[in-house]
Amino acid sequence: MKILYFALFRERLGRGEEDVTPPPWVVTIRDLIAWLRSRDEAADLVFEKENLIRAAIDARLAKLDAPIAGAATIALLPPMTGG
Amino acid sequence: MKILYFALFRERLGRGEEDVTPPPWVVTIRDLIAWLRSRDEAADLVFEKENLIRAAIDARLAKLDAPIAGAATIALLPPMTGG
Amino acid sequence: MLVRVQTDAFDPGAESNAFIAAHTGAGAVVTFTGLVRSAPDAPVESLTLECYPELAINEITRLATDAVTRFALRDASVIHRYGTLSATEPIVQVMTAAPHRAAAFAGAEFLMDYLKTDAPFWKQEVTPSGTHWVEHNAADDKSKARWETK
Amino acid sequence: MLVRVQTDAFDPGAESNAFIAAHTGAGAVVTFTGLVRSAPDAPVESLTLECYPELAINEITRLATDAVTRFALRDASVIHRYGTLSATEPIVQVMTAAPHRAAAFAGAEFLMDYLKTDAPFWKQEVTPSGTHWVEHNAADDKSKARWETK
Repeated sequence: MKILYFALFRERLGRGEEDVTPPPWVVTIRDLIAWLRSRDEAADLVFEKENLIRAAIDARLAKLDAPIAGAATIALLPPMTGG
Repeated sequence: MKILYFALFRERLGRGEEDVTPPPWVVTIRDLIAWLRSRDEAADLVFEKENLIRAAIDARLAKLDAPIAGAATIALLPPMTGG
Repeated sequence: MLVRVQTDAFDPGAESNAFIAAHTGAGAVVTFTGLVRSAPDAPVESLTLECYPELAINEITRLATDAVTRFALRDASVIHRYGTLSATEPIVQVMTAAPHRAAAFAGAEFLMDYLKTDAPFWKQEVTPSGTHWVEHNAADDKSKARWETK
Repeated sequence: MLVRVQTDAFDPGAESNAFIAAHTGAGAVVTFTGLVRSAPDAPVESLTLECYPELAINEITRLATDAVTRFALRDASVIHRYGTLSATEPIVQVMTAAPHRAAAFAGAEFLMDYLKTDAPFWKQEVTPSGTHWVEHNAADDKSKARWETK
């Protein structure tokens, strides 16, 4: 499974993407974030505030409680500032 | 004093303008309309419904109770349909 | 603030670009373009607009000045045609520039609402079933009234 | 329905004219153009937009489809740039066509409100005092929320 990081997340983590194999208890995006935080001090800080995280599964916006089973790509996004 | 008629008013009266010298009791645009109606059967019909008449004094919109003293040009206008 | 009342056709995109170029740094520009409407179920062959140009210039200038003050716009411009127009030709264009989008949108809507009721133009449609004056739309008075209660 | 997410510059007026030409008989066209804002008291040298293009295309297409249905638009189109833009360059353009002006205005405002919160772009400003990510504006969530209560 590939994870994409954008903007401030990408900058703070020092990477735009990574390939991961989460353990079986990781069912939703929220679980995935918890697992990423547990692995890595930088990620723990970057994803501290859940209300500042948006997510997409396979290039579709998704809620944090969405299941990730079968997903090829998960993106973790800071609040958007386009338009 | 010149009076201008537009659109449906112009068409129904068969003229776009006329020069008039109203009697002294004609103080406001409303008085002017009453006087015009009293003079002319076509005008009596055309200006029957006051809520369908808008007016301008010297190329500025004016209410029907506006005084016409000193005005060079009065315009009588049907409801507008521009934009 | 540009206010033009003219019989000549205008190029909507070229007018927008000139307006944008004159207000660099504004952030938000809204353009409304009103066109001669024609639908298969209500075909219009041509539209003739009668106008009282002197009054139109005065009133539109007053409305644009009001809009700039009321919504703190950088600028507002209005172009309105009269005379005979073919189906699909642009009739009117309103452009507003502001630091943020809400003001630019509100200014353009305000101007269109007031143009409908206060600008001295009268439309006459030529359709396959004949020529007739367009009736004043009571909904336009309602649209205008919403600005008066704010 | 045209949705474009691109690094190339675009010509706002030419895009409006193409949109208008494609929707003859529509009556009302609204164009919103968002530009890189720069003011003497808040100068911006350049703006870099990061983007997730695949998600942007999907989300904007969904939003434009929603807008067309919700406001019975003839059509809606969105062009959004990313990459590095100079001060005063156009960033985004939204165009809506409808039989009447109220729908065209509402559709364009709806699209801009949702683009601000749901389209995956992130702005980074270069100013004389340094480079910084633009903070998400809470007012944008409020602007979006008004459509959800209707």
